[in-house]
Amino acid sequence: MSTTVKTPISTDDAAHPPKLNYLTNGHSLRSWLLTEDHKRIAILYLISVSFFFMLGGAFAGMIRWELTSPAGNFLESDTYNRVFTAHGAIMVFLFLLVAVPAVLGNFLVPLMIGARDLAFPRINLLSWYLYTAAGTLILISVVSGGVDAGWTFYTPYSSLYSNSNVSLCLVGVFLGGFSSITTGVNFIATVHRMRAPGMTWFRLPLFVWANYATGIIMMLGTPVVAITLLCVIFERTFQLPIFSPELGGDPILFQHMFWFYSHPAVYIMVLPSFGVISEVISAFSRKRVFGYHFVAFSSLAIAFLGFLVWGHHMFVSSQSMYQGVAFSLITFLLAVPSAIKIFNWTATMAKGNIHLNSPMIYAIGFMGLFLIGGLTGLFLAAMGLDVHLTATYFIVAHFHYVMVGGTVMGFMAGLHFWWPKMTGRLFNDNIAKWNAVVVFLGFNLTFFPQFISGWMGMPRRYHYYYFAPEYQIYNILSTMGATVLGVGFVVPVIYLIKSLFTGEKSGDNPWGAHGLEWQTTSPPPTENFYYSPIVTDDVYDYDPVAEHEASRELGARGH
Amino acid sequence: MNLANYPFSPPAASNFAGEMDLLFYSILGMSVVFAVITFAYVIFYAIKYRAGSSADRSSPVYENMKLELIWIGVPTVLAIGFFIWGAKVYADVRIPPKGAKEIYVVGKQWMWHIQHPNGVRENNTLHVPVDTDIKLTMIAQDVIHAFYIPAFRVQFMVVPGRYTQMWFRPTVVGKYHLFCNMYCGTQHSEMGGSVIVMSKRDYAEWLSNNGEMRQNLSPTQAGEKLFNKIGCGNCHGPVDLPPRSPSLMGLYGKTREADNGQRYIADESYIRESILRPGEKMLKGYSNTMPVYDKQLSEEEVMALMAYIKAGALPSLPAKNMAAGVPGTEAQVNGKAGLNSNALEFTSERADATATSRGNDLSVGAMAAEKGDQKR
Amino acid sequence: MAAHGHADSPVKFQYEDIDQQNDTYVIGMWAFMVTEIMFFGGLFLIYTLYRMNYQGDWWKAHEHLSWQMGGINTLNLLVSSMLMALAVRSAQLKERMKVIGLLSMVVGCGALFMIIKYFEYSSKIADRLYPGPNFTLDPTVLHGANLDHAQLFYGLYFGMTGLHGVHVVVGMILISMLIKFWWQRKKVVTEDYIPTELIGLYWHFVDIVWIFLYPLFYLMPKPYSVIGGH
Amino acid sequence: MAKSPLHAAEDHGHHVQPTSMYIKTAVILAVFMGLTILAAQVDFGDIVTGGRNHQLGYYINNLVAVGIAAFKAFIVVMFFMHLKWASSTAKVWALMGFFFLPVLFSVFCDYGTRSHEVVNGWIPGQTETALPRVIGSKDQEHLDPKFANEQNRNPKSNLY
Repeated sequence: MSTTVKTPISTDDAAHPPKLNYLTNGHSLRSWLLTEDHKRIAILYLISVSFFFMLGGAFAGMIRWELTSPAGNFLESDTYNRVFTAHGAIMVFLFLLVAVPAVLGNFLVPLMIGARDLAFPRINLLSWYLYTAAGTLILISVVSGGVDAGWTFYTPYSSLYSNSNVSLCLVGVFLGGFSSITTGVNFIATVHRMRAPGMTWFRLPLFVWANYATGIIMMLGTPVVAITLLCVIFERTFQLPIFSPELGGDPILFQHMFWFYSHPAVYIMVLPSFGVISEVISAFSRKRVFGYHFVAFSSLAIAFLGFLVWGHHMFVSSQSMYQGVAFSLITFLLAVPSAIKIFNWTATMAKGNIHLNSPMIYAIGFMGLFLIGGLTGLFLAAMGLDVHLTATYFIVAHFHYVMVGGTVMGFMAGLHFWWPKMTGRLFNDNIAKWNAVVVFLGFNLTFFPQFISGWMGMPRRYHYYYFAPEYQIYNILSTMGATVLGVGFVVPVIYLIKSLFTGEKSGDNPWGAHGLEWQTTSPPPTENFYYSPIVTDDVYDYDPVAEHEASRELGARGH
Repeated sequence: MNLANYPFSPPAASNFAGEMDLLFYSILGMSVVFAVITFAYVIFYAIKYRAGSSADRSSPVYENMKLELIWIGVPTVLAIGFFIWGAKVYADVRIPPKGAKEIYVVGKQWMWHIQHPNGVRENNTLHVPVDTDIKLTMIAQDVIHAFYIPAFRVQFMVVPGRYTQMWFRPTVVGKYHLFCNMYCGTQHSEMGGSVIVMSKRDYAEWLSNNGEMRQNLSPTQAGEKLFNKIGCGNCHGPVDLPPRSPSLMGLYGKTREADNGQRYIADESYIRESILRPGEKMLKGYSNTMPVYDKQLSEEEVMALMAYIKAGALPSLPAKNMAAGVPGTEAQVNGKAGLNSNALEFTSERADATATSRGNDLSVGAMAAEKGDQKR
Repeated sequence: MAAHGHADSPVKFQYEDIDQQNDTYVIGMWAFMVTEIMFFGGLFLIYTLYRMNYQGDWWKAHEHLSWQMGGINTLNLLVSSMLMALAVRSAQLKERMKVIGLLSMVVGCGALFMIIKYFEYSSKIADRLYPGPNFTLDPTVLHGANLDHAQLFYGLYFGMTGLHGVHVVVGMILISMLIKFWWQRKKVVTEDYIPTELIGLYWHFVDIVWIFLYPLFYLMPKPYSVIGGH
Repeated sequence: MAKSPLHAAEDHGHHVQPTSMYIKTAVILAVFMGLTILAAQVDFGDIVTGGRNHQLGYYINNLVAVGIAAFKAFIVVMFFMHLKWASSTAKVWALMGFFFLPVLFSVFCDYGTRSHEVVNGWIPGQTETALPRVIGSKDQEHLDPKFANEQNRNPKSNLY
């Protein structure tokens, strides 16, 4: 490796690096729950996030099962409404917003920039506790009667008409928002001031760029939705309709303020995934990311432009036509930075030395799904067409392609890529590869039919559709796909956990990847590095030609 | 297996269907081209440059400004093109033509009240004549709903507190789905029914044969009845009486100047606001003496009043309260609680009984069309 | 490298030196304050829209607020801000007793602010001006404002000043803890002025919010519909 | 260990400011507080438009009040909060909130233009049918015969 390292972190261990890594450094429950180590907090996040993903997935299963029959005879309407709200709220607020930044970002941002920890480790721990509190409150609200307002909590339904546990759930979302803010502040301060010597802005891995951009959105958007939801809690508690017309309030204002956050929130979910994909594609193609600067700046462009498009959720909500036009234009322009990323990733693969390991398969799957997700966004950005398609299953399919196809595939790719670094163990790559294919196919089977039923006008959040049986075939296909997808998400849990006990020791750099995080041991020590790294080489300094030659020589000698 | 049982697109039955479908399939075509080309490259590279293949890897490229500019430029141009196209379609959808036949819609949990110009009312079913511009003026009584007719490719939210509009021109006779497309509570899925497009002759017949309805007052008639009942005419006579009360005759469409200097055109929303909160946009030269009717009148009542004022506020019967120039000093509403007009029968038992009368009618839309084909 | 591994050193183990740490802390604090700006910004947005819509009624309703009391509080927070800035200055100079004295005066100002707020709130509550089903119907208290719009006004009044009040209380608790640390000669505060500065930044931010709240709630100009005498 | 190379070059300047600076700042703030109370008593409609346009005066009053508050906030940020002497990164982040708050307030592009949407009965291609509900802009006045009449009758009324 061309990166030179010097200056031992701890003089005692300079000659003999300590045997302890971050996992073995303390075994008590206390050492985990009160840890300030970003890596341990990432593991805490991983466990809680996986739990909520499984829970949200179970609710999704209930929805899919219910919709196989047009008559809706499995659940009551009230129950169904609570189920889809629980699915949406848990998946959005407790999984998607948190998964990649808080698990992979927490673990990797300090490692990648050569820091010993995040800037504010205690605040990092606080953010996990806030998240746990948020999760607990949302869970209590779901268990003790449920919430039926939909995850968007549109007023006046959520404020004056719903008699479910909306307030409790909103307090949960509010706390989750603060968890998000603290993570964002931490990332920003860390990236600004904690970089190792020589780690200039343009030597930052793209994953760090993506998390930096995400931090900006978290900090600027989240407080707005926090105050909005606080107002809804206020409305419910004091019977003071701020967003309801009873006293002259404006229900559309709630939508404005909600989407001011919730649209950029989509980029909180998907930008870190973009970062993961940049890393994975570069590492497994053994080639520097094509157009590094364009990919880096497209992240920032997405973060900033993302704040100017929220009104495209409201084309038919009676907002002003003129503002709608502006939002539509910026939305179309926002498609460009995403396109830049896709094209650059594709070009990265050209003339690489591509290893088709499981993270790469997930990354290729990501590209396929995100292409569809992004391109169907154009249908919805075209204002005229949005009039027909909005709030139908077309929307449902579109955002699942972006959220599941984008975020979850990115998360899976990242988790598989850095699993050896996190645990020091190798999982069964063959099973993982086939599982990635299964997830890709199952996903398409689940959500592609929803595009068709949405184009045919099936409204979202419908409990039954006996009056429109022509939608049934697509719902049945979708449910079949969901079953496959469910299997595809259970299998990794099994082989990843199995790898913890029976997996081969991975060594420091099992994938042959470049980057500071691969230069320390697997798992890394609590201080991340035995030596303070000084970066002297460029990011993604791969050489596909040399590697290819080397492997050919190796092959030739073997014969 | 008959493929017609598994349609891929909704029936196209309005003036918007053509342009929207064209836009849809154009974007679809472009998307397919982009997706296929890009993903084909991904797969192609993944195979060609897989580790161990003997492909030529010499002189790899890491940055190429020209290439970057091309794939920034081409999507940008395409995006702006589709933006303009989409915005044009949107403008068509949002701006109703002059002379459209106006139908009033009130959404409430969980049913649609629909009132035709001549007073025929229906719940959860909308009868419209073919090849006629129809404008819906909509308002919600409780939460936000959305009025959605997939076959017409139109949808708009129905918001409490303000009127929203939607228009379309049905082009094909038939029966189509009507949905509420904004989640509105427990029975959200139930809130809908069908839109029945009839030939003009059938529609006229349907309107006149509607014997089922007791005392079908048109909104204008109901509005007049209410107008007299709550004593609007005590103040608002045929002539302006500043500073107390302007005449409402022929008010609709006029430009009104408020006392803060703003000018408004007296449209539906202006009239509604002036009934509910008269002090908000005080007419220049008048003082705020009118009682506030916010929460005193239901949306149906306000809509009836609005329709009456819109129709010119001309008395059709010799009304005892219309003594011009005799301003009632106490234009008070005595029967606030007992306010009742025929327009109110929306909320009577009979109307509510039909709330869940969506009916187990499978013969809607494409399925119906398909069945019809088989019969023939 | 002596900094690492010493529990009582003000430099945390993840930082190279005190400069890097201080710089990071200041950036982190400003970033946090940006979130606070957006947090209050949402409320200001709601306020602006409804104020635009209901100018006359809000003006009438606002007449029941005492601009004198609000003014005293503005001055009070201004003085406390100055004291806080001076306390930070003393912390830079490591003048321990001065810091403790100035910070105590800041807490005193905060307490005075809350006492004045208490009197303001209790008089409003006595007039049943708290939003909800029990909202007053008395036109003299409302100064002739529309009941609904006055209720919106008071809802936002209590909401925004209340949220500000919560921030004041949190600030007082933080400053009290800071005083305690100084009193105990904790190295984290005595060796370096940045912790004092950070809490100072927070306190100044609370002041800034009040700088906007005061004219918006207590000093509304008369809209024309009211001047016109309707 | 020496300062890391990244940070060595920057001078953060922990200059201790003189007490007088803080007191001066506080005095300026107090003066502007007095100004904002005074400004609220003045009707700018009388001053600026000679009493002809009170709605405009009302807006000016509000602008003055918010402007003074913004200036006070600026003073506090610069001197009490030491932003004047802070690193450029801190400056950028301090500005970020003030940059994005207007983005949030662009919601008013919606509320401001809603009343300008074309009225019912607009016939595509015939601009004169596309009158906004609130008549404000000059270029559309000549299109509305009703408005033209009123303007003749009441020439002073279109100040706003």
